[in-house]
Amino acid sequence: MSQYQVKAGPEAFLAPAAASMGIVLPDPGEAHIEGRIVPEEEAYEYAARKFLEAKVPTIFPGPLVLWKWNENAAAKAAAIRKLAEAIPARLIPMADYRPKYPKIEPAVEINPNHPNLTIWYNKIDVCIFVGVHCHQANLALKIIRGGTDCYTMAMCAQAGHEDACLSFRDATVEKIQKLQEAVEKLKKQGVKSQAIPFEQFKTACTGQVA
Amino acid sequence: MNKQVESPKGRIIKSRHVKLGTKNKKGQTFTDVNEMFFEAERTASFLTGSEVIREAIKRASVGMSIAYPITPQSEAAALIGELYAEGYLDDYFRGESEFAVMSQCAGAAFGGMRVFTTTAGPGTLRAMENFSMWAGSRLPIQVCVTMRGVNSPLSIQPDTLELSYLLESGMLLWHAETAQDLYDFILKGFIVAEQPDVHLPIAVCCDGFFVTHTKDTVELTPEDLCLTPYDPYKSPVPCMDMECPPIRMMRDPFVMKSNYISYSTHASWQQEVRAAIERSRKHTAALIGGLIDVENNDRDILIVSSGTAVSQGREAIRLLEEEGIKVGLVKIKTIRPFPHEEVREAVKNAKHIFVPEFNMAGWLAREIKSVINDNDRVICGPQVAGGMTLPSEVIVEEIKKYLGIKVGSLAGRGS
Amino acid sequence: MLKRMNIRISGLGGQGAVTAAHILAMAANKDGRFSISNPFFGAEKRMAPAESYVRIGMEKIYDRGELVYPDVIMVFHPQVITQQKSYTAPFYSGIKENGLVIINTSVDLLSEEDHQRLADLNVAVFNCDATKLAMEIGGTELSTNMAMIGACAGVTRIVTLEALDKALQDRFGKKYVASGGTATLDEAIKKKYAKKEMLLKKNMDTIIKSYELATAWADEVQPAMAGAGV
Amino acid sequence: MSKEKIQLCDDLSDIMPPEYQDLVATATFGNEERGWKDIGSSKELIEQHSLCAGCPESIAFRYILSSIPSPEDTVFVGSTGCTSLVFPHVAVQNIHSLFGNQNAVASGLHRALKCRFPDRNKDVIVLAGDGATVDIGLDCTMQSWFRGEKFTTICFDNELYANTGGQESGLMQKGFVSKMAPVGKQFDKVRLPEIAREAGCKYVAMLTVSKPNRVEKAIKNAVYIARELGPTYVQLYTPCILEIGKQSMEGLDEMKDAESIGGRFVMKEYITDDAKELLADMEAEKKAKKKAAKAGK
Repeated sequence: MSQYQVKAGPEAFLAPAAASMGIVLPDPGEAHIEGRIVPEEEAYEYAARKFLEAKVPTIFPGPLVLWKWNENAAAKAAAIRKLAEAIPARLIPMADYRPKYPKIEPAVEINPNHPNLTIWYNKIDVCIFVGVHCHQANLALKIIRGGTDCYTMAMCAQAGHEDACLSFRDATVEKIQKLQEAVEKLKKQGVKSQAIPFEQFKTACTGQVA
Repeated sequence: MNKQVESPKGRIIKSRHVKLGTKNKKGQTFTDVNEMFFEAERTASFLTGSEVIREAIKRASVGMSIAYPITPQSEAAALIGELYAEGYLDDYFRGESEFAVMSQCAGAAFGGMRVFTTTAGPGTLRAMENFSMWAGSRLPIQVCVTMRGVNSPLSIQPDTLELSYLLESGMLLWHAETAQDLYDFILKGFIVAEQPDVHLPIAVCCDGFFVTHTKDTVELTPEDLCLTPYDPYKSPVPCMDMECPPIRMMRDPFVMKSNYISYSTHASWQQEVRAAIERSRKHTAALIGGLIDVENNDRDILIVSSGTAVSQGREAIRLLEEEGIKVGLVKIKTIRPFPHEEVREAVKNAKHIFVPEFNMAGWLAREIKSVINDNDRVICGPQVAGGMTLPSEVIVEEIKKYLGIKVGSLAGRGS
Repeated sequence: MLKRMNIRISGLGGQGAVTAAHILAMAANKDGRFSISNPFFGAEKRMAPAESYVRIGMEKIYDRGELVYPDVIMVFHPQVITQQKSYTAPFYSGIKENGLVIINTSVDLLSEEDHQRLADLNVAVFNCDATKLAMEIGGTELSTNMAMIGACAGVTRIVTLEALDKALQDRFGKKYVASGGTATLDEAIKKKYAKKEMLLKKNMDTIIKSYELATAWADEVQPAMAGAGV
Repeated sequence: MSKEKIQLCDDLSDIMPPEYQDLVATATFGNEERGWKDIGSSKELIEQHSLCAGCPESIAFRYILSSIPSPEDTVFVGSTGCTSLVFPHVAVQNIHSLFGNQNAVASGLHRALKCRFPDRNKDVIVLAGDGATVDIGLDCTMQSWFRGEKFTTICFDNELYANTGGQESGLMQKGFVSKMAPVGKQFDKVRLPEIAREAGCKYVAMLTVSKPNRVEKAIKNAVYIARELGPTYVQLYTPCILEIGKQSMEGLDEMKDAESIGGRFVMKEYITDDAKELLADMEAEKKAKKKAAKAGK
């Protein structure tokens, strides 16, 4: 068995891919926490607790849930918004994957080519990726683990991400809702959000409006 | 660093494809790969390797295939053309060179189709730039490489040297021993290569002529069952059909400081391709029954090889057995990912490890040496090349010589 | 029978050496034995050396590729010997002890030295005028390979006539995938006969006649390979 | 993708970068009448590019992207070079792939899209420099024309290898002294438009990008003809001001000089008879539609 653990960084000048360190992705019904395969239920609670303990919990929605390219995407977007409100967590979009010219605005966006800039700028300590194409998510996750101390999670619609510290697989609207329920359950049990108070930014065609 | 992956259920994760159970335009039923390979009844047929490629593709729900003639793959490529004429493929044409063909395959895969092509020898080398591009672009194209000589002077004969050129291309590399392997590997190769967590090109390699032009018994799955079609929207990168986000998408841009991003993106990208190869272990082990096959590995002497050299090794083991010399066998099925742990474990008690190969580089012996301890146990050979056959008698001679047993000369061809 | 019989066929491009190997192997397969056949791997050329191999056995066969140590060698054309149009020289190199050589010829083509070497290995030589038989019965020299198949089967009994008949049906009766040169010859022989049934019958007749002549020869000479395939 | 599909999810649209909100609100997706005059509002274009200041390629990009008839159903295939620095900023999908294989990639791509979307016009457009089109990729370029592949090839002809630093290319004029042509180029500028015509292109145009209406017309012709009939080729002079020693402001003058009488880039156009017929039919249809619309009012 692999001794490697997928912990928050900063890990190395160039952190290894977790798969190359022997970490294997979960099967359906499972998730992984730091490389350890666990029943999905366990991961919901663990993720919820991580969010509530965080100072700057953040959700990074990707193109697959930002664009209304099918009805499922719209439903997922709605669930993500509710999850963000329940925690409460910041929403920072990963609108696309291009090398953006001349620079990104780290306060309001994240880019897979240098996701660390957004993590550093906002002092994000716990985040979750959702709706990002797997290849691009893995690039971002490795770079974040390499250079930041952010605890990364992934709500993946496919087979999951071993490069995240915690990953779900086969994500659906229901699974996003379940994570929200796990957060609410912990709150009911008296676990309080440690998030630093913040205002979710808002944008329009003309620029940032709030 | 790579752990040996075992699938707990001995099956690959069942397909959730919406088309399961429905029929295609040729009346074949889209079938989960587990059902196709572990439940459906098989029929024995006596076929050449080229015909086996056709039979596999007939059941593979391939969208497009692009062909270019080069011995010894021409027959297979032409037979796939016949399948197209019969309506099993959506498109098929002859490209102008292997470089172009592999680019055309890339285009079709960018466009969301399941793509299959074949090449060999110098064709593989001419196409080479594309293979790394396929891997970096995460295109799950399958190329069947019917290996032959690549070096000058020209040789069209079997030789496995070209596989060593593919080792670091980022593709999955499977090496078929027999026509049966070839059939199974082609069909199962699509399934593994297209897993969302893998999604890499795959080269299913076989030894040209030894497999392609030899008539052998092959157990085929039912003709009326076919694989579920490829779903481009499960891809880990956006399909280039302007039907999925993000709209502003370049596949695959320069990733370097001159366009304002860190080199670490490029490094991570390369890591990700290698990681995807690693992820294929789980699916591969479930589908092809482990990355290696092992017979009697408790013996002092082992033959460890891949492809036709395994077959020759099996015959040699029989001949040696008649003389009371007991030899075990390890057959390596996947070259990428390389079964590090499996090989290390399988040979841990061996005193002598013989690696017969059909090439002068001895690349397989080198791979094996790099993963086991006490690697002076490895005897690189016997090696032949350029189309020479590797008679089992020659492997026997090598082993006996090494054991200090007197052998008659096999040189001069017995005359 | 022998656990394994390895047959090497040396001929010239266009004589059907590859087809003969396929038919023998297919017939063995139909007899319920294990078999593998393959051609030698050269660029196709009419009248250039062409070689093919058949391996037939009682257990699964892994060995493939060029056959270096055969039990039986068939020479389809005198030029294999006289012009050294063979991949291995002399043409009988590698023959195993107690082996068999079948040569398509009406006259003795071997030198004193050849005879001596083969005799030392107890290898029998059967001169079979296959082309003549093919002309007489099949009506075309394209059936030479059939006569050679018959000769091999007649001496060794490695395959039955029934199985050969079935293999012929498979090869010429159905759609068959042949590579360039072979496909062209297939067309030529099909044109030769008005009907497919005729083609099948004439070829089978050639095999049978040759089989009978070979059996008679074997009974008389009693080579080590006689009936070895039973 | 239909214009309806290019929408943001309601629940997350208020956090999207402004350029995307702008894109969805004001882009000219789905408007077949779009043209160079929409440059101000058609947000599917670049908002910022990463070419040299004043580079005529950036002008060419703007004209082309505003002229393609259905950007929502178009995929570009590029090649290595300066153009691939622009493509990440374009709201139309595009593929980089290798250097010189662009027409081969496009062959596979447009066939795949034809198979997957048989009832839709999915336009594939190749856009590459002269090195990629004429030198390293000439085989792929011409073979796609021989095969009659139905897509448009656009060549940005700057008469040298700009991205690698100004080396001799096949489209460079004879005698020009450059890197790798230390005593001047020894052979004539390759006559690719004529070759294209002979190789089976249904429509060929060669021009500069000094006049937007001309570029628009050529691009539209090329795309429409490629959809219906076969390969089309447009060669645009986009001088590399850096490598020919011009200032940022001098690109336009350079192009105007080149297209004046006796210049290398006097506009050329070849149209096959069936393509002419197609264009005439389309024109007639358009007129009839306008008339009907007027009558309807």
